[in-house]
Amino acid sequence: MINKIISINEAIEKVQDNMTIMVGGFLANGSPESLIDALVASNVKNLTLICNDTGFPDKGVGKMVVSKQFKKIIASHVGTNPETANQMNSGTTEVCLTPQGTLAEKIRCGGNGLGGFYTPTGIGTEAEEGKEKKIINGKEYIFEMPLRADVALLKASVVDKKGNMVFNKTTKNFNPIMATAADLVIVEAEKIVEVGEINPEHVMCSGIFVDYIVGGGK
Amino acid sequence: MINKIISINEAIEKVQDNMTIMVGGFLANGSPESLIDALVASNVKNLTLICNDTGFPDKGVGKMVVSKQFKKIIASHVGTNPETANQMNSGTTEVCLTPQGTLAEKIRCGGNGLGGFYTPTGIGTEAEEGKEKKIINGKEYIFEMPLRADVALLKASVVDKKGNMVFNKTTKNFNPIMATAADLVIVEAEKIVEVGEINPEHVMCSGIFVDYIVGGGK
Amino acid sequence: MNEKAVIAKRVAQLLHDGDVVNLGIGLPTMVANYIPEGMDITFQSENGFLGLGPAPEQGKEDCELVNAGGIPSSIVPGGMFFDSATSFGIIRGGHVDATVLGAMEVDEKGNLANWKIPGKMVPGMGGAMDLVVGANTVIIAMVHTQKGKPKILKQCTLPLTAKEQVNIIVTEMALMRVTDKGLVLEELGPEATVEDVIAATEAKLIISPNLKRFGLDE
Amino acid sequence: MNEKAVIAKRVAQLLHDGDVVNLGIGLPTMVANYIPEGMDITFQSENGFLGLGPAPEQGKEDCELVNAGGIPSSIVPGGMFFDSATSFGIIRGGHVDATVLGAMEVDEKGNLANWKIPGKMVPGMGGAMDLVVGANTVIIAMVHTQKGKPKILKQCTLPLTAKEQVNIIVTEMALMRVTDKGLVLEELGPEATVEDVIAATEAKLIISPNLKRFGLDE
Repeated sequence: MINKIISINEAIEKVQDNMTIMVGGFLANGSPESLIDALVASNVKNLTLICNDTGFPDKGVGKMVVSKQFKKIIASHVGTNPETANQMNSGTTEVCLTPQGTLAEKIRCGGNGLGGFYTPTGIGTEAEEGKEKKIINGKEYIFEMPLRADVALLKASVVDKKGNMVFNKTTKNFNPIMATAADLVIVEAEKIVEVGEINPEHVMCSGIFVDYIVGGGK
Repeated sequence: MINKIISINEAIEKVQDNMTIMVGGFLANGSPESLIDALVASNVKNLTLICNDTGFPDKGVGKMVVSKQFKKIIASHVGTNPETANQMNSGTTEVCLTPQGTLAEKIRCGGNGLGGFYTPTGIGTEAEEGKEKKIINGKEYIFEMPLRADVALLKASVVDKKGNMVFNKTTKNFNPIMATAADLVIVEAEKIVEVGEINPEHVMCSGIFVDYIVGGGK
Repeated sequence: MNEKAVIAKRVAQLLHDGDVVNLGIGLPTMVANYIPEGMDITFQSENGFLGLGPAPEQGKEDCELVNAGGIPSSIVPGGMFFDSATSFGIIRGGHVDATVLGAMEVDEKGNLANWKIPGKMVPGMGGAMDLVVGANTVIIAMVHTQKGKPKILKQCTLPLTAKEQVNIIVTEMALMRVTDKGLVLEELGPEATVEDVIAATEAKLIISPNLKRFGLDE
Repeated sequence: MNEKAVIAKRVAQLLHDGDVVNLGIGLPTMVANYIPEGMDITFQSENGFLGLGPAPEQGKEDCELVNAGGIPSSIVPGGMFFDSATSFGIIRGGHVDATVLGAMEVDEKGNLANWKIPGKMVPGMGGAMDLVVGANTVIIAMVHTQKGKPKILKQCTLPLTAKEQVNIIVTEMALMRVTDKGLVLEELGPEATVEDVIAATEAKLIISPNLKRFGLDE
């Protein structure tokens, strides 16, 4: 069996300048805080972030916003982190706001080999600007494209050595869909267990998506 | 709490002539055999079936094929039931063959409020005939529309009184996606338990999709 | 009863036994406190669960069980957790019976603006655009005016959250329904007169022939 | 070794440690018996699980744990179950490294026909169209000829399963690779000569300068 467990330093070396990263979590709930802390301590910069939101200045990916590591942010909500608004207003960071359901579906689309989808969300709003529209069965829809990243950084509660994941309660959110949609997937595990310790009926996301596992998740 | 439990006779009365029904199962594994038996015994006819396959002459929806209850069948595979081929060849039943992944995604699409999606599956084959195509990021895709039914007939291993479902092993297949894509959803339960008996982390499909529960599943 | 309690109680009365409901942050969350005895409502939290329960006792918070505002929460028996794509599939797919949200502006056509004040505040739409398009009934719950200025307008001036999706507006002064003919004043709050409501509303109001007062003691 | 065992063993050697592999019904399932010692392969079964294991002992079959052919199966430690939309998301999303299928016809451009003989047999494509488009490497494993007639053609005559998706063809006589320049004969089976292969093949074969014999004892 291939050993997927690496150190946190080995993990963050996979994230390089100008890459696009996806980070799991919803208002930092279910975010890989140890990986984020290590990235803040690193010099990596000019990243594009795909995340539900930009967390808080002291929690989740918000810490990387404060340390100015993103040139572009694709998120559904940035209101809990004033630093994101500062960088957006000063023009140092490009912020693309996307409806939450559309963001989740774009990521699933990218991970599932689909070319795009039509959603009714955002019709008649700024969210439709510049996008193709189509009337299907008498109703108007917006065409949305798949979204993928170079690296996905996830957090799971229990991970077996093959990378099979269990997420505790509301920490699931974007983690399992991002697992499918990046060229390289790194999961921060709160607890690493042997293969077979997780009941196959209770695995929430397969280890086939996971390239590397980092222990010591908080 | 609304009582969702009804008798099998009450359940099959919801299925009326000319309706479109979805039936869970994959080669009859995870199919609601009791509901199917009751429908065979009923006089309902001219139904449109949406199912992965047509099972076997003596197992799964195949029994309803034998009793000539379908005017149209949408499935990915009918090779295990010679009666389907007979009816297709004699022109008494229209059979629309759809790639399995496309069928699953069309049902999910119908249940998730999306207007359609683009898949690469079937490009250059009969599956693309009559369908819009689009080149996205240099690759060719087929446009597929959502699929919904009047009634979905599902099978679950454990169901609580709100309709929350657990599917044993490979009986999951099309059941949880069909739960989202019909106007009326009836689940045949092998075992009915009280609300709260299923750990919320282990519920596989929510009871909010379920209108009626029938006991006595095999 | 203070004005927010009046609004929350009247909104709660609009729900039906068995409904699935999503409550926005702020005033709408108060609706949960006024669900009539014996009515079974399932609350959906778009960050990933069904069965949102009351806030936990102080000291018993679980930081991995939070609502869409990131606030520690609880799950009731019969609930379940899911990822963000599933969560918005539920919302967009019409499986949420009602969503209750606040508004910066709402107009007589049912347009809603609650996510952006250009040049001033751009928090992002989060899940609001999906919720307003996806939920079967969209209820706006808010104080009637903002610092004495009307929020119920002939036409929204701020960027829209959704076009023509609002069904009912409930304030401390009135219950209004968006219809093909315009905005109908159906009920008056405990202390308001028709003249008060007209004076506090920019939108043209059609006075219902069956105009009555909130029945908060029912 | 009989000819089917020769094919299965040579195909097994094409796989890589850590691969996710889907094996079609029939001859391809035999590949699982020849995985080299120490190589960790995860088998995907499109009816809804990862970690397909060997057939259970007689009398220990679980009718709710079957493979995509409906045959009682087993799950190995580290596996998991999922619904059909997830299953084909895995397949279409490029998360299956290799798929091994049989063919009625395959041609020098990599076209494949294995789902329909018009007017004679129309079983349906099942999951084959998705598998062939989605898997990173498509391996055809089949006996070289059908009753002495070539199955490896200049151009398929039957309705296609997929256009230009086949990468490697393994028969008891040869291993051939589909390239931009045409079909390259890279290896000979234990008993075949180049002349034998050419005589049994309608497609034009490019003989590799590095032509060698199957190394089945490695």
